[in-house]
Amino acid sequence: MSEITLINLLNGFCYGMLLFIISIGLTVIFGVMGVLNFAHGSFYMVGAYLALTIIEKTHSFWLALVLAPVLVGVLGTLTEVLFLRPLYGRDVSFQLLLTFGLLLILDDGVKLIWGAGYHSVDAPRLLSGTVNIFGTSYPIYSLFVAAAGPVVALVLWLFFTKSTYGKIIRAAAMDREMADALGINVPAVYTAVFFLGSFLAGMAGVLAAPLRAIGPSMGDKIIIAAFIVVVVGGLGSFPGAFLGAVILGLVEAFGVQFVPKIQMALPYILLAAILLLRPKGLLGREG
Amino acid sequence: MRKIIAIILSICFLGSVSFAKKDTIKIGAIYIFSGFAATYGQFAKQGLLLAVDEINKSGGILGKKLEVYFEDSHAKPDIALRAIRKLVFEKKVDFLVGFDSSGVAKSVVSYIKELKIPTIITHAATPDVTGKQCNKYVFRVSVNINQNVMAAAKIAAKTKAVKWTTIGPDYAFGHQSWEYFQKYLKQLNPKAQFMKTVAFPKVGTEDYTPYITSIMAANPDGVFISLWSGDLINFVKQARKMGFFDKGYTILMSLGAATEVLYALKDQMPTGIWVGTRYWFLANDSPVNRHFVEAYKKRYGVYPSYNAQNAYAAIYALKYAIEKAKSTDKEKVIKALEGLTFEAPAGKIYIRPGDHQAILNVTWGKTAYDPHYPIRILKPMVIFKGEEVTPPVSATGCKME
Amino acid sequence: MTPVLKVEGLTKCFGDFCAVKNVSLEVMEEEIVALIGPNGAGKTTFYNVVTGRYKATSGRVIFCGKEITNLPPHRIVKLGLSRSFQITNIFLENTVLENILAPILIREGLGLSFLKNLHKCKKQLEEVYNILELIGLSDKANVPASLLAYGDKRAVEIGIALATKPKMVLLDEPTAGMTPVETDRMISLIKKLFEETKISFLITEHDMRVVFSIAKRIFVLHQGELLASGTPEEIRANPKVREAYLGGSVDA
Amino acid sequence: MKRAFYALFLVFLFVFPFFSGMFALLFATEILILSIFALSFNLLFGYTGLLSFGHAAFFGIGGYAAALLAYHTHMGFIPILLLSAAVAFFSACIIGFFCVRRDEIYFAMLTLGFGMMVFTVVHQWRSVTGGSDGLSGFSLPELSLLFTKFSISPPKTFYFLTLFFFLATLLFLKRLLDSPFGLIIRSIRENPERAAFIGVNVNFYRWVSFVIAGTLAGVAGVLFVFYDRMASPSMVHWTMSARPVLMTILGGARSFFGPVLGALVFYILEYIVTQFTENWMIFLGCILVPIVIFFPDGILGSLERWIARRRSGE
Repeated sequence: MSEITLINLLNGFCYGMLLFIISIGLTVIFGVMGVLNFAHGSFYMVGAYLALTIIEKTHSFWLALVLAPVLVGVLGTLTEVLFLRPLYGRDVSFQLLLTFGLLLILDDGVKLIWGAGYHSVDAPRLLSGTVNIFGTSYPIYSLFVAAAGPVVALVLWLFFTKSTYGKIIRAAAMDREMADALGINVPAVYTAVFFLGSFLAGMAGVLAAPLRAIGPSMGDKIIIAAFIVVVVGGLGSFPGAFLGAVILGLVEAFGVQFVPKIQMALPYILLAAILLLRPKGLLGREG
Repeated sequence: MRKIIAIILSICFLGSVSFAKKDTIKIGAIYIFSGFAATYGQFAKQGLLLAVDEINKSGGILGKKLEVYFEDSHAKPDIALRAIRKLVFEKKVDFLVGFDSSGVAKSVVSYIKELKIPTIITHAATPDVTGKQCNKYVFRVSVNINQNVMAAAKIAAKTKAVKWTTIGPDYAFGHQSWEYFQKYLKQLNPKAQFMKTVAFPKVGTEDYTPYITSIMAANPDGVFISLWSGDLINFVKQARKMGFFDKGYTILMSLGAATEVLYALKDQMPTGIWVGTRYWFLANDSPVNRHFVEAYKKRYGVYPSYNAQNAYAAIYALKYAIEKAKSTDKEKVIKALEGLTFEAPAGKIYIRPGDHQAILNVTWGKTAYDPHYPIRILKPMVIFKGEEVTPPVSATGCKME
Repeated sequence: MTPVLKVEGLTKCFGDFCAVKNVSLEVMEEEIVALIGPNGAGKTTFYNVVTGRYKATSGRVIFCGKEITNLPPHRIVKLGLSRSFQITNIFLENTVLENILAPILIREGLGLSFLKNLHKCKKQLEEVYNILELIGLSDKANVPASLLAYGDKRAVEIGIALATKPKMVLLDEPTAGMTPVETDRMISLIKKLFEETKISFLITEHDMRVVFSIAKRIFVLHQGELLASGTPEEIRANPKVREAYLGGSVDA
Repeated sequence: MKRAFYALFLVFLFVFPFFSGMFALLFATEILILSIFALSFNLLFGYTGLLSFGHAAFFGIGGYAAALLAYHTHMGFIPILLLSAAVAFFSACIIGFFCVRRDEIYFAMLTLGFGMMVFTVVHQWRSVTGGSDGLSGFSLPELSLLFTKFSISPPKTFYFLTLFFFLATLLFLKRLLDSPFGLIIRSIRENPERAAFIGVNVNFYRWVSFVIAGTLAGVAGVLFVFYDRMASPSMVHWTMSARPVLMTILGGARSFFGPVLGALVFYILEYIVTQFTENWMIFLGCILVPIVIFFPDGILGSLERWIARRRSGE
């Protein structure tokens, strides 16, 4: 393998892991509640903006990494309680449209608060600088993001398989009526799940902040990518989100190397191909 | 209900009643005020308002006050067109200024001709609007791609770099910049080579790492970069992390010396790379420039960007032309603008009658740290005379009617 | 008499679980037959496979001498095999008339008449009114189906099935959730339909009273397998059936 | 009452250009074009029950076809319109063939995917489509009618041309929805599964509906390109696909005139709001959210319901 291929592999994986953390939140919400949240990318953006403010005020990236996702999670919780609750049981189009309305509000809202311009934050000192990999210097921070993906995956896996709360959520996801009958407070579970999903989006936002320019349209771009990830992996499937994210990351990275002309179309071709050939996604449940 | 009817009726009659007061000159300004390049609009608006307030305070033009209406183009041609219609038909403006994106400028010039409204382009750099698409109503007071890139090629020719590649936005501007760069550099340095591996990421790309990787893997001597605004900021941040600037490449950023970029990046902007601009606030020690920079810094707290200067200069160009024509009559103002020479902060600007393109000095320089400034400045600075870097009218493809 | 519906060794599995195992049965022309069994015996799955909603894992379905295994539902309906659903499954926002009219238009191949007004479909509308009279809903033709009482909705369900002009109808628990009065109405409706149209019926039913008052022959399904078949008397006397019902889940 | 209102509205549409200002005339033209686009979308969404997030693909395909024909040939308006509509028709045939196989969210995603594929083609194929700059600088085709040639460039002419297509679309859709086909697609919207069990080939009818909607969107695209004198990639972007969605929800998906009212309200709101603030999207979002929660039938649907309730109450 040539050096560039290896570096692209790394790039793809790093981007994939960022996508994974965003998509896993999206897919948790969909898996449990059946809601496809259009505003998920905007939550990610809000996470990045909050990180910007927290870092400017306290100069601590690590504080931002803890605080911002919680704030975004609270925002998600409010969204669920105030807006989504009245819509359960109605056509899914309405949920899609409601969250689309939220996207509009949040995208313009950050402009009102933080202005229309671009902002940037530095990587924390501990993670700035580069290391030598395959004869190329590679930023440590990117490796950090690449490592964060598997860690998040592991924590979530433990949560959902080992903890009582995780099991309750899974029960609610399987069969709402059954969960009701078992005395599980399903509305509370939904709220908790929305908190978790938004928390993850916010966390991805913080992680992305030192990598990208922070601007009002960053959410729109990522939401489409996240949609593609969850559809490719299988809506509601955790391992699917991981696989989908890695695939999309690699497609983006290698697309530039091998087919720069149609690189932009590749994610959509991937999306359409999967929907047609395996509509439930690569690792989606049959049903 | 009555209110709704009133609103509907008032919309029906929009523009049907002429509010034109005889004692004002109305100017419509179209810039990007939202999205990835919103800072451009912000700077332009600031520069423009500075000029307008100065002129109005000193009694206006021919005793008439200036009135400005701003519209957001969103960097999209169709929205810009709507803005033009709104300004011309509803606000009844006399002149238009603006346009950041080349794509926007190219798409609207023929409609401007149809509307017969004198327009001064202050930013968009595509050679076409003063080239093969030129027309009587369209002027430009700012540096175009030809001028900027010709200067870049002159710098490139003096470096040791032989193998060149590019990273630019994936639309006409990026592709044309690279095309001209190759053409001019080849003329100056026949030994120059242009690589097959080039990168044209889409405007508004988030993740530049794959592009940076592929350029670094190709191992060039020199990299010509025509990214701008948010894209350039994004690129520099990611490239810096990947050690792109430590490889010893000769790097030319054709729009790297835009102050909005420098402000956003501050000390993340590497030093010692060549950056170009369409105006640099330290390039010219004339009284006009000193006054402009001081007034601007005082009013807005930052140093003016090229877009601020260009908008400022456009308003003064209109002032001088109207005074020269002694009338606000559109045809007379056009006559006066053709061949106008005036002193702008950027220096002496001459508007060539043959294609309506401004001839002015072009500044390039190397980024450097200076404790007196919060941003990178240019040191050393290289200034090219307008005539040196502007192709003759015959080479532009312009056929003015 | 020739069989209308012939099912041979039909099996449907979901992963490891087989809801229908190797079921074979025949329904003759002009015959009402019942398919009974405890909850979860696989009755609805059996219907779903026969009518093309699910793909069969193995086995064959032959209708009027034609193999229809795994054909899409709309093709099967066109061949003359129609069905009703256990859970009311009608076009709620459409009027009762429209509910019945749609299958008629489709049957007559008028689905792609883009510019013909519905009111001009005189012949088809006449047929709709005939069916409405049959199911006793003539006075509710222009009422949106969502506003109907439960029993009337079930009647529309049957009306829709009839409108496809079937040779045979599969009724999936036509009296599920009904009051005794409504149930009696439904039974007499089915009897009336059978007498007037001579369509073959296959009925799944919980209510044994209904089954024994309608069906001439009965099939018993248990844990996906065909346990017994015969006349009502034979079934009543069959010890295996008794065991299945008493040993399995208790039915109403 | 209702009839009188429509008649009044029709008269208004005809006399409007004779007293309106230039800007209002252009404004109205754009609203009419977008109304056609929204109406075509609602055939899918409101009447067939398919939420498409890629409808702009056909708006753009029709538009680009027209722009290319105007750019490279000297054809008249009518041949260009017919050819462009045909291009939109065939693209809708192909894309629809794949999309209608999926339901609900999957359909929305699939249309979004295909829509963005068309966008990337338009955006990347610079030599033909002009890339992100779009296609402009073509001269407007002439309209040959009754052996006379008209220029469509005067705004008044173009307004009446658009009005003609707008009314034709209304009439066509009205007849379509009152036809057997209309009943079948409404039945599919209500209950796709049941529809299959009355003998409806659901995918086929969805496909036909998709193709009709796509072709109409293509016609709207042609008008838009000549109105704007350019074809730009934003015509094909998913944000353009979101427009008819918003308009329809605003006006009411279950009401025949819902999309038209939605387009009108959308534009007027946008116009009013942008007078005061650049942040018009936040405003739109703040309207959309309560509408989705409290008035799922949109303005017109809720109004009709309210009137019906009052009448039955009295």
